[in-house]
Amino acid sequence: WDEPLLFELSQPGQRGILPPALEPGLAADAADELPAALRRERPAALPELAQNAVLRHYLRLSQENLGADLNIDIGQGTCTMKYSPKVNDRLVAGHKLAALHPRQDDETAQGVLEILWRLERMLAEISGMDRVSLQPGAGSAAIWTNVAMIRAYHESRGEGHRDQVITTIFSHPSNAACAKTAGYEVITLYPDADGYPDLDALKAAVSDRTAALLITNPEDTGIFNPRIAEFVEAVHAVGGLACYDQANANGVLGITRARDAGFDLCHFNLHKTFSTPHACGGPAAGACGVSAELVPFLPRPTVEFDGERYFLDDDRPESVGKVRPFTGVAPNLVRAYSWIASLGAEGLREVAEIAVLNNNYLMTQMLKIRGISAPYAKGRRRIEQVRYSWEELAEETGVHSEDLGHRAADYGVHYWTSHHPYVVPEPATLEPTESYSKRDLDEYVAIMNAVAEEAYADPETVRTAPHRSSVHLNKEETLDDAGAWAVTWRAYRRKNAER
Amino acid sequence: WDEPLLFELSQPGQRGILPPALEPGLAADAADELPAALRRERPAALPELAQNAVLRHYLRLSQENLGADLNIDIGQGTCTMKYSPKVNDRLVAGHKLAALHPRQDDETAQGVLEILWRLERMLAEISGMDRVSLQPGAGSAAIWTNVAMIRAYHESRGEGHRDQVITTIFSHPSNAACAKTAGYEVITLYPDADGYPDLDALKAAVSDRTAALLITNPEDTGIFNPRIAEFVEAVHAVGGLACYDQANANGVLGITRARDAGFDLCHFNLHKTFSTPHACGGPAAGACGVSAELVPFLPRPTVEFDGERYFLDDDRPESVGKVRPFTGVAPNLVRAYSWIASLGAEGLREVAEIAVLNNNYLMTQMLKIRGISAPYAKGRRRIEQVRYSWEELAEETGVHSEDLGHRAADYGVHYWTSHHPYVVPEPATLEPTESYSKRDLDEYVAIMNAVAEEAYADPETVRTAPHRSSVHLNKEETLDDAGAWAVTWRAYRRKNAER
Amino acid sequence: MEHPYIPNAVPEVKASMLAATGAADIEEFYADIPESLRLRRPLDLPPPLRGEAELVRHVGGLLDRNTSTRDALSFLGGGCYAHHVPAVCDEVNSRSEFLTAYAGEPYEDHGRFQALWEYQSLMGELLEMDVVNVPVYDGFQATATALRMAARITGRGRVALATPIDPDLRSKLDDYLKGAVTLGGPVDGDDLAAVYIGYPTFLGVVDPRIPSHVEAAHAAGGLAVVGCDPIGLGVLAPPSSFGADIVCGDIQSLGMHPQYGGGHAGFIATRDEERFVEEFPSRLFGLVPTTVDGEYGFGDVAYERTSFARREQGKEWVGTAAALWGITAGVYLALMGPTGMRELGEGLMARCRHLKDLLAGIDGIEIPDAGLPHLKEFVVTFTGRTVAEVNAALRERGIFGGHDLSEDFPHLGRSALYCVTELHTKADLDRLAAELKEVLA
Amino acid sequence: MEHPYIPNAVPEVKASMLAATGAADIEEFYADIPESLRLRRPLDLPPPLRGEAELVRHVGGLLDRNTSTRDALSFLGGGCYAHHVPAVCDEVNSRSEFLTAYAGEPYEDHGRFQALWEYQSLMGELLEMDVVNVPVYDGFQATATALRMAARITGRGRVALATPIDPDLRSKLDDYLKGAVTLGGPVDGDDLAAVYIGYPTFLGVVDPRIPSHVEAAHAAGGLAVVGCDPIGLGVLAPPSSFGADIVCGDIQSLGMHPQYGGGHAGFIATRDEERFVEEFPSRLFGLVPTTVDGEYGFGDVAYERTSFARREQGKEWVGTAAALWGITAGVYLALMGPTGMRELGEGLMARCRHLKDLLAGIDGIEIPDAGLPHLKEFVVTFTGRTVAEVNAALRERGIFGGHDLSEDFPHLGRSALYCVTELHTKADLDRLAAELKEVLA
Repeated sequence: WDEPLLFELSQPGQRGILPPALEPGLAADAADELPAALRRERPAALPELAQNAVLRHYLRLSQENLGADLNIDIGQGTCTMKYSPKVNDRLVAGHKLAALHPRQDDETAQGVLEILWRLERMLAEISGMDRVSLQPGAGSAAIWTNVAMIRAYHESRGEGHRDQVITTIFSHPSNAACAKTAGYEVITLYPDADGYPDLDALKAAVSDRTAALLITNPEDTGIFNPRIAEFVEAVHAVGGLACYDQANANGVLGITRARDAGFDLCHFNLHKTFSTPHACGGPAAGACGVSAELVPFLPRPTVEFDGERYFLDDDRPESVGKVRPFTGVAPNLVRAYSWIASLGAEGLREVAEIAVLNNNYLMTQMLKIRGISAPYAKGRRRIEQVRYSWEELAEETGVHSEDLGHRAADYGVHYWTSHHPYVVPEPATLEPTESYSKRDLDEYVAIMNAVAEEAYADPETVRTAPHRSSVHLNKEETLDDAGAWAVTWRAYRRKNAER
Repeated sequence: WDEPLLFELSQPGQRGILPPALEPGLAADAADELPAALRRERPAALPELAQNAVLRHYLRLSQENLGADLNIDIGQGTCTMKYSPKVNDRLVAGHKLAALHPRQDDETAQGVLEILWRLERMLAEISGMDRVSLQPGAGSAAIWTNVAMIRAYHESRGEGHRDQVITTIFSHPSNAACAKTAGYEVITLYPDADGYPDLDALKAAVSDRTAALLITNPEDTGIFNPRIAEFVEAVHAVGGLACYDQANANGVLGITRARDAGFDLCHFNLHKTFSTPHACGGPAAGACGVSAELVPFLPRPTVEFDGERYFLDDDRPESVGKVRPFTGVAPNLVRAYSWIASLGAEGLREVAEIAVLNNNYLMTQMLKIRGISAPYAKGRRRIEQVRYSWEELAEETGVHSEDLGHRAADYGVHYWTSHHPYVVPEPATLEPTESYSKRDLDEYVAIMNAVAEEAYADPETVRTAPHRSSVHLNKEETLDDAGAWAVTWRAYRRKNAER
Repeated sequence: MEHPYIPNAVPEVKASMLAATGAADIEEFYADIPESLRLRRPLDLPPPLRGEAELVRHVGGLLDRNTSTRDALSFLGGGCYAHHVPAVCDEVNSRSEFLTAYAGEPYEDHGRFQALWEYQSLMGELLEMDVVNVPVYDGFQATATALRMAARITGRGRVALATPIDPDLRSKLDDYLKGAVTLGGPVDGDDLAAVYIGYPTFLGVVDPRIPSHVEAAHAAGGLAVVGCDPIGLGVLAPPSSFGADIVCGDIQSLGMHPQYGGGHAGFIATRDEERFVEEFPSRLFGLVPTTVDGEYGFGDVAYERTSFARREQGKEWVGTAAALWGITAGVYLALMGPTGMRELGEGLMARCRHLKDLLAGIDGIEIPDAGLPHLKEFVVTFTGRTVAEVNAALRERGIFGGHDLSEDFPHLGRSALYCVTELHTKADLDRLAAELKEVLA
Repeated sequence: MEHPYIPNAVPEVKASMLAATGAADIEEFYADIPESLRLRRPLDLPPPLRGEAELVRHVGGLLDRNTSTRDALSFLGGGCYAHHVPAVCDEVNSRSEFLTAYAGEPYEDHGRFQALWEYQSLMGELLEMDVVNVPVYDGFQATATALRMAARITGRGRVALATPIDPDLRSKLDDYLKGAVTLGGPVDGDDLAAVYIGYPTFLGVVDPRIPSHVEAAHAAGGLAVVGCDPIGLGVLAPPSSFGADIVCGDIQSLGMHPQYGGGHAGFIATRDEERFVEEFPSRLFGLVPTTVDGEYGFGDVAYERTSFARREQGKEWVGTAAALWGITAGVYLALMGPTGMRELGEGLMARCRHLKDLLAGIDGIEIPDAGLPHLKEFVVTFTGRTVAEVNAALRERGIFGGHDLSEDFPHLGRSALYCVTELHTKADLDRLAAELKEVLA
């Protein structure tokens, strides 16, 4: 489709939906109560479209989109693009959850409360932690919540002077950014030659100013840090807390647990490991697990059970308070519960094992492609993902990793390079999860191989890709020019007119 | 997508869904009760696929399909491809209808029975008839039902000797075919010079052998036959019944009614005029309206109301009996009810008027295209559709109507030629309905114009179309060769192996 | 007020379009309709519910008055079944692209053709037959047409009924076959076009005598037409294995919700012989090569059979039927696979066995065919109270008892047809037994 | 048994893949995990419900224990609203392509970029502001960030609160702004970064003094940050019209079901000035030309602001938030159009007016701000019984009474926040009044 913008489709007078009519006895002019300054004068310049025109527009846009359901979606490494079971979507679509108001009396919400209560126990068992908050809206919000709890913990002990947080470069940028936002100085550890965060650097960095270590394991490279317990100990030794970013937990379910390595806090992304759909970038859901010492600081309310009924407990004086409205992204919490319930302990372990098998199989096949490598820990296995490098290919052909990804889009798949900075040069991060079959992985490798070969044979075609997508290469410079960028149609028209 | 066949995607051992486990206490070997001859020996050779693989396959197939929601679907004339409101789909998706069993006690189905009862009254008012059966599964089944009632009516009066049914060539083929299947000799009237069925021919054809006239108006040409009442009278005069095929009722809602022209029976396609989705060719729904004389012969059960409760009445001794299981395609009946309820009398009339406006506007624009014409009734208006002819274009370029339709598919729209025989040479039948905006119609005309111009400029490109579709031109001859046709994968493999 | 479903009702648009046509007003388009036929008053319909919210409240409110089989514990069957519907089935058949497509060509609707051809192929594997049609309306229509096909193929006019059939089906056959095929009589004679066999029968029995009926029909030069619910074919032998010539039935069990009877679609399957294929009235999609080597195309096999091609010269008639349910049944079979179908069949028989055993032990109940195998349905006879009484008492307890057979099968006495599905847990079955015990005490 | 969610669990496949990697078993892949960290027992979780039907029964059964706002007549609001959700909104956001996509490039996910940019643009028209972000988690997060932005833009550290705010929002702000922004104090002073104004306020009032607060903030060299529920902007003036510098809030009203609090997403809007734009932490999609003339592409505006680009050097932080609700709100605004939004606003105020009038006439009830305009919520004070008692009595009658304010706003006495939406019919409002009269009698 070459679908125009909604605004270009507008046809004055058309209606997409009609609000309920005003019945006799209701005052059609009630809005005239408003003071003149607060009364809208001219209608909003929204487009005017019949219902099927709106529908058609968005259906066409949907077809101009990939999605985990449509493609072999293993190219968004660190994102754990696993299958989100359709049955779980349908379970949450009915009015028994969709039309539930968060301020209802607990008596009228016993079903959803029981699910939240059970989900918390499941995640506590999976992480080894004592309690789990389901309130954060996604992974970064969970990191923020953990940082907030860390801050509250230290303050409660009169150690508010601790003003440094340590993280690693292969941990998600939100670890550094949330700590900074909370007022901490951020110390970032870089990998040693083996790709592990540098333990000596950590030991040099810790002090009585250390509030916490925020660390991922396996990191975005897929390499499990075998000395992780030593990292935790080093931080504990100076009175700091250890916080485990378990966004990448898919390879270790039932294999190893955050608490067992001594962590005080951890978080999961329920939209990653626990299968809730990624939704173009949310709504998602995050879960923060904490040890007993941190429990008083959990966001409020918590879900409690008195043996007969479930209820929300808002009376938590040491709590960091609310990190989002109400009790969390309930539909995703129900989905995550359903997913765990459908697999059980044995199933979760199989998820981890097959995710790891898929990843190592994929790595074996990918490394046969000309110009690619998997930096660090040569010859060692990876857990659930691998950060590859096209450095050799780039040097030999001038084609960059990003270009290869664009060209892959022409074949109906894609990949994501990596978070900045590109510590691994010309990166590409693949994470096959447990959801894709051997056949799928082989197809993906074949596409990557074809694209790489093309880079050697006909680099221009790759560099100027995509060619078969809905759209062609952006002229990126506009996006950083305040005089030209256009975040809305009204801004675009204004700037265009000014030209 | 270049999506393989399901069977080619099979990976032994994979499962798409698991049936509920057998609980302890249930006999896992109960099937061993079966006599050996009735016990399946080898499992069915169904493909084996994980759940997301099945989903992905069908999602991709769906994207290789158009649909009224996705394109300007005015090219399937006679089919009334109007917008099927999404809200109606959602109303029937809940368990309060979906999980309703048709053998439930009426007490537990009062809601749906009330809707069926109300819908019958609405359709009776729209047609002017006394009662309406909602049981037929679609339009052709409704035609069959009317023929069956005609047969029962004559037999009940001792006139079983009436063995002829008269229809017209521009009426749907099922009129002729159902009559034939019911044992009638079929007499087909052809159009006169103005495109109307020939009244003189009718007068010559009627006799005491005439059971009924089955006729459409407006016919597939979109031309309203102004002498329709005379047709009805001519049939009545010899003791025959007049039956109105109102599949094409979209242009006359609230304008003229079957009973007012003297018809004894009529039928509507609820998936056409009354907006239920076409569903790749059903499930649909048909409705048969009859005058008081025919009421005893309606299929059973009927829905009745005793002032307090709604109930199914199966005690109808003269009924033709069941034409399908239970009481009809309930979800579509609820959708049709909702659609009428959302429009009311004024809205239905506006539907008709705008459908007719759209059609005449479209005709004005289409006739500006080189090589096209609208045979019959030159200079006169049409009701809701037009059968066009590309005869001139075909003569001048050698490109046939079918080729043009294929080429239009490359532009994301399509059209349907016509039912056989092609009385109008090189036909194309367009019906814009009320659902498409002026902008949509203009876009469609522009595409048709482009394709026609291309036929003159580059006929080969048009003749070998489609070029941008999921698939290319079929080698049709295989489909009529019993040694080669392949209705199933197993037949295909066998015949391929035999070659 | 412009209605969201009628874009061009905007006055300015209307005016500009009218101008383009040269018409003064819309009445002009209706010039051919004589005044005597014109309705010069508004239709007498309820005031419109134009706002979507108002419509939802009205229609949703009416539907909420129903008690569904999810609200109650149901043992109803008899031709419509509340099997589990996988979420992926609903997902696929609610896709706009499938739900709102119709009769496009193989080129713009490649996906629809492929999905329906795959449905045919999956059913072919389940049935072990090479030809399966695009679905007709329902099992009734499929059966009626299968018997007419048998008559056309053999040139004979009588069909014997070897097993008890649904009285509603009988009603449909009486109407549809009138003048073409007579029903009844022995499985013998040179007028025998076919024997019709229910597998299982309407009363749920998997009758061990079925193969002998097939043999008898063949011996008389007739065909064997087997009606079956494909849900059982994971454990039941495919009818082709014991000689069935035509197999027909309803696919509602394969992924369609009951929908108060709205989930039906019919299949007809035969061997791949021209004399069979040429007698199908319905569409048969075929795999076909295209102008691109190795590409799969799809189209209509032997289209000239149909009334679309030849009006009354075609076989019976064909129209819009139930294609979407065919696509859905394909999704269902693809999800279930061979193992799923076997496990499902085993599970049905196990639950059926358990319930038979439980009920047989209750005073006031007899199971007439207890010794015969049943797939998922069986007859329960009450020696004391009427079925209507029992069902009313069960309804009070939130249970929908079995379908009352007392009127249609008077020789069975006060009997009801009980149906289990894989959705019944052991606790559900035990609950029914306990409640029945109380009701009958 | 192979799980449908884990295709490669098939033993043969597993073995062949292991062989390709050269590993003896899967344990080998875990070689880097020290034994001391290994969990050598199965997780202690409930037995799995592998069959989809069993899962549906279990989870569906739990959810059925809830009483929803469709089951009851609800007057709850206070930040989450049960407005009508058009079916097309649900249709679009349940499309697999949108529901399961994530963070693809503009090229393979052109549709997602366009849909979100169009959302930004539609909100821009409603707000009459040129910059709107891709949604953040919720209105709380949007407000917290808007205030931090105000502090960064002005280089000042205090935000005055001009109107009563949700105590839960206050809790979020206390945590999120700690150490960066202090809350409270007068709308004055050279430390004033901004004034925060609720429009309407948490207590439902459209406060006529709002423009004067804006003026006061500007006079002190601070910004005006207005929090608003966009649902009212068909009748309420856009905050930009009276000088708001930053507008923020939640879009849950625009097409999202309440979902027990799962339908939230936050917006932040500003003028198109670099000093504002550069302070957004969230993503801003922009329209951009491509290498093909006239083609619209989309990409990230000023990406270097974000923590994605620069980790702790970026503004605050950004991650997965609530994009799908942004797309949905876009669908909602596209369906409603200018006239729909106006009519909706008028309808809300009309219903609100009617209910205020009705309740004001009941003994035992006072409406403290009866004279001020309310959009859809207002405070009801009970002079006799407690809100808890009233609500319990209403619950018995199938009504969810207003949100209890007694604890959080003690100065209001025994008060509750009542909310109407366009879904309330006049009969619903009359019913509430009648029941309240009985309860309070």
